[in-house]
Amino acid sequence: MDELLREYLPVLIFLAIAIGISVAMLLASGILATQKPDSEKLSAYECGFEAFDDARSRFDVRFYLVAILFIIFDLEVAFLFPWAISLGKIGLFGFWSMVIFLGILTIGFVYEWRKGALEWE
Amino acid sequence: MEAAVVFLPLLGAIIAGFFGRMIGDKAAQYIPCVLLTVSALISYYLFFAVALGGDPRTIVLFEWVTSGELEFFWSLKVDTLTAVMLIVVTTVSAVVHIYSIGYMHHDTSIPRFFAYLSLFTFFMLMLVTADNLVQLFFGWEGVGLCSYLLIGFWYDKPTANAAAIKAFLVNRVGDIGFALGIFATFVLFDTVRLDDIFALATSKSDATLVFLDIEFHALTIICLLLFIGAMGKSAQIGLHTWLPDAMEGPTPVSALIHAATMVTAGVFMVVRLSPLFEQSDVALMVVTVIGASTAFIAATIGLTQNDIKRVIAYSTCSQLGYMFFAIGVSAYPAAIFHLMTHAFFKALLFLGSGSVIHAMSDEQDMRKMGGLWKLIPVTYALMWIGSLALAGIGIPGTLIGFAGFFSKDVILESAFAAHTGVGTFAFWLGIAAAFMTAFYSWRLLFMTFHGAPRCDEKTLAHVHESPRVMIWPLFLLAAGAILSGALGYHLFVGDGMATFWGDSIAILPTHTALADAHHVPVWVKALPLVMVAGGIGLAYYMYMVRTDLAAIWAEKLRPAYLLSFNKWYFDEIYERLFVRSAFYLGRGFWKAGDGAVIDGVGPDGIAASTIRFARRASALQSGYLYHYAFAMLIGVVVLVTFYFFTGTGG
Amino acid sequence: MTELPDMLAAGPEIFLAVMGMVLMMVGVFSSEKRALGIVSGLAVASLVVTLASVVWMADGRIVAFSGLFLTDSFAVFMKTLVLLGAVLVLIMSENYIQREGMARFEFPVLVIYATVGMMMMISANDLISLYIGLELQSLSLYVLAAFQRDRGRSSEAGLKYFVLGALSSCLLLYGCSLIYGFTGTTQFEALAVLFTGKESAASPGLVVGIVFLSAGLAFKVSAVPFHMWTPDVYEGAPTPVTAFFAVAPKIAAIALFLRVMLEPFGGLIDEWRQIIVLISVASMVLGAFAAVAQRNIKRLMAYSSIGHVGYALVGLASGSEAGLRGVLIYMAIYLVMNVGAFACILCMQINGRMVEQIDDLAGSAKSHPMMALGILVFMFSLAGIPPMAGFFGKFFIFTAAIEAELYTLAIIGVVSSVVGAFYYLRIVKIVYFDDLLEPFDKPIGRSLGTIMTLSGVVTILFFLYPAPILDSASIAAAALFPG
Amino acid sequence: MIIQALAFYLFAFVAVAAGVLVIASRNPVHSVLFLILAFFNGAGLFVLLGAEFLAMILVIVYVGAVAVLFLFVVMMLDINFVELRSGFLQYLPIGGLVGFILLAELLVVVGGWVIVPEATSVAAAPIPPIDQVTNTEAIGRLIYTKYIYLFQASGLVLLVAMIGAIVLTLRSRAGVRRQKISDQVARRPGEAIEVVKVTTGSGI
Repeated sequence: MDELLREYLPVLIFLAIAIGISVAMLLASGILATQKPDSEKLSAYECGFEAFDDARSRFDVRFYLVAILFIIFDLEVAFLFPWAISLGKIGLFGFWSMVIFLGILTIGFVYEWRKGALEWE
Repeated sequence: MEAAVVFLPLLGAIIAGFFGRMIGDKAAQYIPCVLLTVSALISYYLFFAVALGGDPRTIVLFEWVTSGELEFFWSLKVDTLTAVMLIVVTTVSAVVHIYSIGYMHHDTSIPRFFAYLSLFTFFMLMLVTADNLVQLFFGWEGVGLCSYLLIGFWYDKPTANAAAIKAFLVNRVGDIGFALGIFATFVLFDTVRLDDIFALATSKSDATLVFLDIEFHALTIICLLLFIGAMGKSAQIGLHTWLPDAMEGPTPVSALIHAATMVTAGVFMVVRLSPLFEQSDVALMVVTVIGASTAFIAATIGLTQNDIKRVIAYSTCSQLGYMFFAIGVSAYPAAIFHLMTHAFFKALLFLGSGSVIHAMSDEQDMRKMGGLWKLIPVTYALMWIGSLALAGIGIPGTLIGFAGFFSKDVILESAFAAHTGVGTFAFWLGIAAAFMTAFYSWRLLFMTFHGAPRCDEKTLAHVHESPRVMIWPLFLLAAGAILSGALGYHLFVGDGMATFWGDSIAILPTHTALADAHHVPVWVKALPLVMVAGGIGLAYYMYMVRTDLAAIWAEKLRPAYLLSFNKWYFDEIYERLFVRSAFYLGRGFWKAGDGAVIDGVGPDGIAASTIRFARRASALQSGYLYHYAFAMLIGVVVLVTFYFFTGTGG
Repeated sequence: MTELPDMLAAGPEIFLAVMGMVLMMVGVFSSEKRALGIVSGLAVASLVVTLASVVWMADGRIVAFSGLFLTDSFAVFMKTLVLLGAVLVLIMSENYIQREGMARFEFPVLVIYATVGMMMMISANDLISLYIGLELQSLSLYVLAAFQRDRGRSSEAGLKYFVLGALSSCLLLYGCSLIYGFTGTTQFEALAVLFTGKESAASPGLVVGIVFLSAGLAFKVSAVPFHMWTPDVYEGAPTPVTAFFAVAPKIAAIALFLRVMLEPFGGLIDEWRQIIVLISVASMVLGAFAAVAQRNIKRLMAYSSIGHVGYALVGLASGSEAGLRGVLIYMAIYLVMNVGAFACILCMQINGRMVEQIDDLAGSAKSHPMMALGILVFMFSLAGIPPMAGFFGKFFIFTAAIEAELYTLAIIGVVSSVVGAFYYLRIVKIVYFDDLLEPFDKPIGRSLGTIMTLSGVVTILFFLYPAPILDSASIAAAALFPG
Repeated sequence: MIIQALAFYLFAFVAVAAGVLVIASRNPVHSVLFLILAFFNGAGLFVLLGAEFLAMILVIVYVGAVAVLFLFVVMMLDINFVELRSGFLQYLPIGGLVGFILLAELLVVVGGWVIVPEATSVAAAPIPPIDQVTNTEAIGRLIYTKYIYLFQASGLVLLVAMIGAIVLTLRSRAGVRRQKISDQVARRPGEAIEVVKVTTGSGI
C-alpha cells in the first residue's frame, strides 16, 4: 500500500509546485502591474464596435458527433490497458475475446465510414 | 364420423345464417335439409354400430379447460343411450326441416328460420353427446337460446315475444338449479367428466355436504338440483307454464323442439346421470311424485283447451310426466323407450295439426273447425294414427299395437311393479291420465274433423291438402308411430335390454321394477286399454252423439271445469307471487336504489369525481423534464420512508 | 474459464447480435433505396429464427458464463413473448416508416439490438449482467424514440426518455452497489443463498438498496411514481416505436422485475412486499383515472399500460407461484391485446396523414367495419370484459392475490379496472355511435389487417382453448419456485 | 501516512466544493470546468485507494471525453440559463426537504451497517493482494475471461451508441462538394482546359 503511494509522491509534489508557480504568477501580476480599468477598456474588443451579441454562438452538431465517436473509441482503447498487462495470464482465450470485442467495434467503424460520418465536408 | 353427425347441422346453420342472403332462399332451405339428412343417415349407421354392435366410444375433439384439478375436453361420447337420442333427434329434425320448406314457404325470412333450426339441432346433438357436465350445460343453454329465438321467431307478434321471454325466464330458474348441481358435483367429485363421476358414484354414496352447518346427503342434494334443471327443460309441474305459450312459435318448431327433442333433454339428462340418481332414493321418490302429478294435472288441463296446439302441448307435458315417473321407479329404459316413440307420434301430431292449421289458413281454434275430414283426408288419417299411438292402442301380450301402447304400458306396469307407495300412486295417476289422454285426443279429432263446419265460407273455400313436401315426411313419422314400439320393445325393455343398453344406464340390482314389469297380473296389463277405450267412447258420446252434453257438464261441474280450463290457475298464481312482486321490487330498486343511490353515488358520482381526479392526475404531467426527474426522486424518498415505517427489518 | 457449451446456452442471443452486425453491413453496402427493404426482411427472418431456436433449445435450467447468464423455462417463456412482440411490431411498422420519413435501415437494426438487450435482461443472473442488458436495451430505445429526428415531438420524446432513463439507471446502480456493499456479491444464487429463511440478513441498508433497485426497475416498467415519462414518450415517439415500447420492453422489464424480486430476494418478501403493493396500487389507480381525461389515443394507451403494469405487480406482490403464473398469463395476453390495439391505431390515417386524436375515430365503424370491430374487441379485452382474453388475465391475477390474502389490493384492482372500463368503452362508443367526420384511408395494409385479425381471433377465442398458454405459464412459473 | 491523510482531505474537500460550484455557478461553461475539477479529485481519491486503473480511466475518459462532450452540448443549445434558473428558488424548499430526508435515511443506513455474515463465503472473485498484483492486472485477469459475457455485451453497447449518434445527428447536406482525391489525381489537362483560338478584335 505504502510503496504504491510513495510512487505517486512525485506526482503530488509536481502538482504542488505547478499550483504554487501559477498562483505566484497571478499574484505577482496583480501586485506589480499598474492597473487603471474603465468600462471601455473592460469591454470586449471588436475593432472599435460595440459587441454585437453574446460571445457564445451555436456549435455545429457535427462537433458533437465527432466528440461522441471519439469517446467511444476512447473507451475501447481504455479496455486495452488491462488486457495488455494481463495478456500472459489470460492466454489465448483472453486474446480472442479481445479480438472479438475489437471486431464488434470495427463493424461500427466500417459503418461510420460508409455513412461518411468521418469526413468533414 | 361422429363429429360429422354433430357438426353438419352447425355447418348448415352457418351457411343458412351468414350466407342466406347471398345464396338465396331456395339454397338456404335445401342445403340444411340435405346436410341434416346426411347426418341422420350417419346417426343410423352409428346406432347399428354402437348400440347393436355394442361398442360405445368417446371421441376427444380437443382440450377445453385445464385449470387446477378442473380439466375436461370437447369430446363426443357415443354409447347406446346417445345413439338412440341421435337417431331420434336427427330423424325428427330432418323431417321437420323438410316439412318446413312447405310450411314456411310464404314467410319472409326463411334463411333465418333454417339457420335457427339447424343451430338448434347442433346444440341438441352437443347435449346428447356430451361426456362432461360442462359440455352438457353448453348444449343445454344452446338449445334454450334457440328455443327462445324460435318461439319469438315472429318477433312482430307481441304474444310471441312475451312467450319467448317467459320460456327463457322459466328455463333460467331450472338452469340455476342445474348449474348449482354441476358445481356441487365438482365439489364432491373434483371432476366434471361423466365417466369419472360414475366410477366414483358408489364410493360417494353416503358422502355428505355441509351447508349452513346442516349435513345433507350429498348425492340427494346434487340429484335434486339437477332434477330442478330437468324440470325446467322438460316442463314438469311447477315449471311447465312456458310450454303451452311456446306454441306461439311456428308449428314445425313446436314439433321439433317442444315435442320431440328439447323438452326431452331433461329426461335424457336424468337417465344419463342414472348412476347418481340410483344412489339417492329420496331423489327418485321426488322424481316419481313430480312426474306422476305432471302426467295427471297436464292431462286434466288438456281436457278443456280449445286451441288445437295447446291441447297437444299439454299432452306432451303429461307424456313427459310419464317418462319421469318411469325414471322415478328406475325404469330408465322404459323412459327412453317412451321418449323415442313419443318423439315420433307427437311430432306426427304436431305436424299434422300444423297442416290442419295450414289448411285452415292459420286458424288454431278447434271451435272454428269441424267437418274437415272429407277435405283433407290424408292429414285426417295421419292424425288418427298419431292419436292411436298416443292413446296406446294395442293387444296386450302380443307385438301388435301402436308405438305408444308398448312404451306407455311398460311404464305403467313397472310403476305398479315397483310395489312402493309412490309407485302405486304414480300407477293410478298414470291410469287416470291415460283415460283423459284418450278422451282429449279424440275430442280433438272429433272437434276438428267431424260435425258441421264451423268456419266461415271463405276459409272453407280454400281448405286444401298440404303440398307433398309437407305430407311425405309425415308418412315417415307415421311409420315410426306405428312400428317403432313393436320393433324396439324387445331391445329397449324386453329380454334384450341388458345387452342392448350395456353400461350406458346403471340400475341398482335392488331396483327390479322394470324386470318385474313383465310379470304383473293380467288386469294391470289390461286396465290401461280399458281406460283408453272408455275415454274414446266418452269422447264419441259427448262430441258426436250428444254435442250439447259438454256444455251441460261444464255447467254442472263448473269449479272443476274452471280449474282445468284456467290451467289450475298456475299463471295467475305465478303472476301474483313472483311477477307482480318482482315488478314492485324492481321498481323499488330502480327508483330508490338505482336512481338515488347507484346513479347518485355510482356511475354519475364516480364519473364526475373520476373526471375531476383525471384532470388533477394529468395536471401532474407538466411536460417539464425537471418536474419529472424531481417526481422520481420524491418517489424514491417516499418509498424508502415508507419502508422505514412499515418494513419489518428497519 | 468459459467453454463452448456455455456459449451454446446463450446461442440465440449471440446469433441475434451477430445478425444485427451482418444487417448493418448489408445495410451500408446496399443502395440507399433498397437497403431498408432488404434489412427489415432479414431482420424479421433472423428474429423468427431466434424465436425458433429459443423454443427449440428450451431444456431445463442452464447457468452459463460463470454464473452471469441463466436460461430456464421462465426465461424461455418471456423471451418467446418478447421476440413475438418484436417480430409483430417490425411487420406492422413497414408501411409507416416508409411513409413517415424514417425510412432508414437502422430502424430494424436498433430493434434487433433492443431485443438482444431484453433477452439479456430476461436471462440475467447477476446484478451486473442485469445492468448491462438494461443499458443495451434502453440505449437502443432512446434512439428509436427520437428516430423521427425532424419531428420536434419525436426528438423531445427521445431526450426526455434519455435523461430520465439515465436518472433511473443511477438509482438502479446505486441500489446495486448498496446490495453489493452489504452482501459482498452480485450473483443471484449467492444472494438467494444468503437470504433463504434468514430475516436477520435484512439490514436496513440492504433493503434500501433493494428499494433503489426496484425504483430503477419500476421506471422501466413505467410504474407510478416513475411513470412520468410514459405518456410524453408514447405520444411523441413514432407510432410503431410506441407499439414496440408498449409490448416488448415492458414484458422484458416485468420479467426482470419478477426474477430479481423472487429469486435473489425471495427470502425477503416481507420486506419488499409493502413497497410493491404501494407501487401497484398507485399504478392501478392513476392508470385508471388519468386516462379518462386523455384526448390522444397514444397517451391513452400509455396510461392504460401503466394501469396494466399495476395489475401485473399485484401478481408479484402476492409472491406465490400462483401469482407468478398469473402475471405470466397476463403478460402473454397483454402482448396480444396491445399488438392488436396498435395495429388498429396504425390504421388511423386520413389522406396519408397519421391522426392520433380519439375524436378522429368518430363513427369509423361506418367506413371501416373490420377495424372498428377490432377496436371493439381489443378495448373490451383491455377493459377485462369476459369472455375476452383480458378478463382471464385479470382473473388469474386477482385470484392469486386473494389466495395471498391481499384483499384490499384485489378490491382496489377490481374497482380501478371498473373505472378503467369507462374510458375503454368510451372509445367503443365514439367508434360506433358518433357521426363520421372524415373517413380513414383505405385500404389498410395487408400485414396490418392480418395481424389485427389474428390477435383479434386469439383475444376472442382464448377461452375456448387456453390450455397452451396456461400450461406453459405454469411450467415457467415453476422454474422460479423450485421444490 | 500523514501525507496520505492530508492528500485525502485535500482531494475530498476540493471534490465536494467543486461539486457544489457545478450547481451554483451562473455560467454553464464554468460549471463544466468545475465538473472537470471534481473528476480530477475523484481520480486522486481512487489513487489513494490503490485503484489507479480507475483513476486513469476517470482522467482519460471522463475528463478527456465526457467533459468535452458536455462543453459541446452546453455550447450547442444556447438556452438562456438565467431564466431557466429563475424557477430554481421556488423549488428550493421542497427540494431541500427531500434532500434532507434522503440524507437522514442514508445516515440511518450507514448507522445500521452490518455486512451479512456469510458475505465473504459467497464473494464472486476474491481480490488478490494489492502488493503482488496491481489492480489493473487484477481487473485484466477477470474481465476478458470470467466476465467475457459482460465484456462483449459492453462492446455491443458501444456499437449501439455509435449507431445512435450517427442516426440522430448525421445529415448529409446538399450542395457540398466532397474532395475525391483519386479523381483529382486522375484528372488530365485535356478534361480541364480547352485551347481557344482568339482572333484579334473579336471577343470570345
